[in-house]
Amino acid sequence: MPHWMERLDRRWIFLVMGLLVLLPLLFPLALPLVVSPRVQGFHDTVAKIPDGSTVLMSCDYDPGAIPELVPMTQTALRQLFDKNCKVVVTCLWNGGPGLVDNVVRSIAAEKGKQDGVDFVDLGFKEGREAVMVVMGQGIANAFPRDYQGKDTRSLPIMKTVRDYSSFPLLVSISAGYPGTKEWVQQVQARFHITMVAGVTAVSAPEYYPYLQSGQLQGLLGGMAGAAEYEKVRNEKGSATRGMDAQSMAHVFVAFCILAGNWVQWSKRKKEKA
Amino acid sequence: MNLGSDLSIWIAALLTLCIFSFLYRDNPLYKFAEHLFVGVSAGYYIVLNFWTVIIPNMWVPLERAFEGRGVNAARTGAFAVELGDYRIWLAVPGILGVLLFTRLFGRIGWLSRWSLAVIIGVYAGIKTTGFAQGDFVAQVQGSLIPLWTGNIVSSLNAIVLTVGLVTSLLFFFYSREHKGALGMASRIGVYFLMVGFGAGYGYTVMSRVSLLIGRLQFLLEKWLQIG
Amino acid sequence: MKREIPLFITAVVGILMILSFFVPHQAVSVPADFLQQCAIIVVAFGYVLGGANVLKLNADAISKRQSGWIYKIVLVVSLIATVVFGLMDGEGFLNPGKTSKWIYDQLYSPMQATMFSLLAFYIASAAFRAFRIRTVEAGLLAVAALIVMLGRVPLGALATGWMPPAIQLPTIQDWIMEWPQNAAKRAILIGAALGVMATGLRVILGIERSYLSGED
Amino acid sequence: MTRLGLRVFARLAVLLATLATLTGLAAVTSAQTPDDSLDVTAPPAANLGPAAPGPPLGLTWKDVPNDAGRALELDWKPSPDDEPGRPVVDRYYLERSLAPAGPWRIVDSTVAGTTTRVDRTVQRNIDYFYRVTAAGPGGLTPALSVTGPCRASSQWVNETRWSALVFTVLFFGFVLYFIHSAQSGQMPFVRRIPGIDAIEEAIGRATEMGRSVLYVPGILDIDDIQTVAGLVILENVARLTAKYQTPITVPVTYPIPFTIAEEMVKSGYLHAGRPEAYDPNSVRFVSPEQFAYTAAVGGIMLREKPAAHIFMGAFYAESLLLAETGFSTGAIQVAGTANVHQLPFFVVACDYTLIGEELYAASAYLSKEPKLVGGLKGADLMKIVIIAAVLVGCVLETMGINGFTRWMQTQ
Repeated sequence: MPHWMERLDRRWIFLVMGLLVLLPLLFPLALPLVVSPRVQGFHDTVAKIPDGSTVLMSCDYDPGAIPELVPMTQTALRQLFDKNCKVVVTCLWNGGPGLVDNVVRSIAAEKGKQDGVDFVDLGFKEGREAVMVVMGQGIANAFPRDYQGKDTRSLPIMKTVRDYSSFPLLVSISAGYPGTKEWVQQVQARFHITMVAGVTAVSAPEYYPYLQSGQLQGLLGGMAGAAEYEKVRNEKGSATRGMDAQSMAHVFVAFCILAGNWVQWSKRKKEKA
Repeated sequence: MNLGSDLSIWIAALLTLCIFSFLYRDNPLYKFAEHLFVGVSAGYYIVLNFWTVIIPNMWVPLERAFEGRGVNAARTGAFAVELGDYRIWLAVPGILGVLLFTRLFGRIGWLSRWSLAVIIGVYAGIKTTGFAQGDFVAQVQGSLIPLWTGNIVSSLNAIVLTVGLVTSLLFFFYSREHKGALGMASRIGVYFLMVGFGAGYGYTVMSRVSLLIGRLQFLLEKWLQIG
Repeated sequence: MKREIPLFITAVVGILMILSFFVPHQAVSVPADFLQQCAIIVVAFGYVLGGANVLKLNADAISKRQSGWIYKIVLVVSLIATVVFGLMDGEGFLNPGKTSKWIYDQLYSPMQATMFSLLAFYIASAAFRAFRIRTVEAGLLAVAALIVMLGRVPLGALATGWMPPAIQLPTIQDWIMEWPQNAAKRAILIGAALGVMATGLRVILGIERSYLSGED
Repeated sequence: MTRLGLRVFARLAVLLATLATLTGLAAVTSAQTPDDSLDVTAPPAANLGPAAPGPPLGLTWKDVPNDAGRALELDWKPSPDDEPGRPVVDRYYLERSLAPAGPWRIVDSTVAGTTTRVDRTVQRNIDYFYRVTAAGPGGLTPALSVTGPCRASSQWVNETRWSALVFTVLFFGFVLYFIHSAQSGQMPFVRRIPGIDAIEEAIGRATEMGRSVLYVPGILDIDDIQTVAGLVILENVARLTAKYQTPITVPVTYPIPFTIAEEMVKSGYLHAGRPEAYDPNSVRFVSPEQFAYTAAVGGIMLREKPAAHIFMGAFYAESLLLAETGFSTGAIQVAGTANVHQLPFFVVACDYTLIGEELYAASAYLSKEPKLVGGLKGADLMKIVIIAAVLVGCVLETMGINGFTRWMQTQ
């Protein structure tokens, strides 16, 4: 039993962890990704809606979730724009509106989409579930002005948008409360709108009950979900690039659990002896 | 190596490094970044709430109400209340909001309890019914599933779910000692809970690592412009 | 009077809110909606008060030259600057080109993400130093954690790719999430809901009044 | 977890912020549009070319139930020319008027093939008239008849929520009954909770080793019920440490819990009959800032080397750091929290962990406070009801009877 392992300075562990994440980012291994059924479900559900329809996308997160949720937001927007779908974007997290706007605008620019016609960012509204309820009475009632302060009702994209019945699909990308759970409870359950979700890994376990009950048609969980989605779409985004590092880090944490227990165990054995 | 010239990215990158320096040990750079973060986030929440709540939800409607109009311009009168259109009454939350500040002045601080009472009452009520519907009735309802589906695998899964739910609930049962059959059941319940916690642990690891990847990607791609 | 009136307000407001969930009639739903609006607005004032409090505490610490006072100056200055720029920027304070947007993008956002990414390191060291498998329970937790961690990344799929699909790591991972994990999650959700409802009832009826504690 | 930045706020802000975060509420202005104006593109003018579609028929209306008279549901039969693949009908326009003869305003439109719409722009107790018009490349054809008067009214009961009402009333009944019976002296039985024994054992060991006990009552303010539970348990822990003459250290985050913690420790020593042994230095106010607090507690663990660490209350990301540092000092650790995300870290690094509700149960068990015991017993009885409902429901579902499940579905 190597003595040094018992009194290992934890900064060595920090260093290994840092290197295991850093090196695969510099020198990618390109480990093959396997697409899970939930991610395939997300993609297929989006693929199934009629081309050219208008979709509601709620991006409820803040900077803490950038690496997990921004890649899936981007890929979902690309898939929708490629189908000529129009996208109405909202945000219910107070740390997020600026971030979400950057993402939406950059993908729109990439796909040559026009603000107010092909997409609109309605920005942030405080009020959580209540905003969802009010949107049921009219999207523009909850968001009289868009992110840039324009009158929502006057935008061309809003001509065909009234309430939830105007959308064949609701995409919820969320990092916690308020988010996917509330969209299911307040909107999906009441208006029976088809819904898919992308969430952070921490919160992903909570949504399995909804997948099982069929309230969600697909789920992207964390960066792994985002990477698999990129794979289905044949994109090489930041999530795909991060997956090698993710693999390494997971293996390292697993190793730490086993090694740590081995150390404890052999220490006890020695004490007994 | 081609260093990015943008000052903004440099600032963000250096702050990121300042925070990472804490891993080595606590130091003035970390302390600086930490206090900066605390100040900025406190300020950000104030500004955000000012511009997205206090102004549009209270100030603007109140202004209109004093002109005798409301959200619904067709109905006149400063007191003409309808759903979502509260006119002069919006002065009430304004007053309650100001009362909160009595806390800063010791002797009349008790006045802030009136505002607190409204908030607590509203949230207690909403939470009670919200959880009753969303987490209690809805989850019980979602657990009412056929135990025999005609397919042995999916039937077994349904039984696992039902047994897991019932035994886990029995673990949180306090009116009897956990002995005999109840002891057995609660033991199985603990096993289910532990598997659940294990899954939670795994996904938490995943999220934290993703965040780290995100920060390193930022440093490499945006700042150092590698890859 | 200092306690009775707040208790009475809480009771009336709380009962009305519960009622409004079951009674859609405007006699109940309109006042309930109004009270919700009130709560939101008062909470927004609370953020301002919180900021004022932070300033007061830190100004005290600075004037008394408490340890680390120099950092507290950083805090106070950054808070005031964020608020001042935010108010000057006006309603569209987060639009591109505004100072507030810059503060958000270059200060708030990277620092928030980095603070939480520190936890990745601590998780690794805690896994090594403080993850004991000495009971059946901890063993189950560890096994589930290992399967989920490895089953969710490409390496896990690669390592077990040669096995029959039913026992590959990603499949087991999915099964754990879908069934046992789901059962446990539900039991906890239901238990928590009962706890919240019981607390809500006690608060509304004035049996639970710890929130009123403190100076009279 | 994203709200962590907020913990730096002083007491009240956190109180409010936490509440807002946990519960969330509305601040949206829901404007009604009574003047019937709605931004729908005007129907295209008829032009020469393809033939106009045949008229839609059979427009019927229904007051949308379970609301405050804000919506009417309208259904119609499609135009005979509305067939998939035939480009005769594009869409339908739903028009509304206050009189059977008009003037008509478009309130909504649907794509071809859709023959139902809910008009959410009505006001209650006003008579409206509706007609539906088919539109296509060949022009517009209004329905041959007008429907009305239609009137939206408000209801007193939301009938889709009976199940929630029944369960809520039942549960509240249980809780109030048990509180009442506990207050009138009939203290119901609560089983012993193993975690409590673990605490006593830990204090015993600290005494043997001549070292102190560290008690952490969570990092939230008093408005969080977990903090209250943690402080209730603290009183009993203090009683034990007084009995064993073992010093206790209690670092606290917020001012109010700090004063309460002082009271609790004092009263613990008083109850143990050793008020003179109370050390005013044992309860320490540290900082409401999450990581500053964590660093301070870690410092206590490493410098003062308490032999027992007890964590009872609300914990967030710091659970990992506290449990790890504590573990490395070799102390006995007992934890309890209802924050589910943090439980795995406590379970693996502590000798005993109170899971979720057990924290509240422990405080009820120790305090014998009627309001806490009553709530606990009410929840217990409710769990029996739930288990029965789940089992009965599963059997019914297996037999193909879905009535119960449907009744449980709320909107």
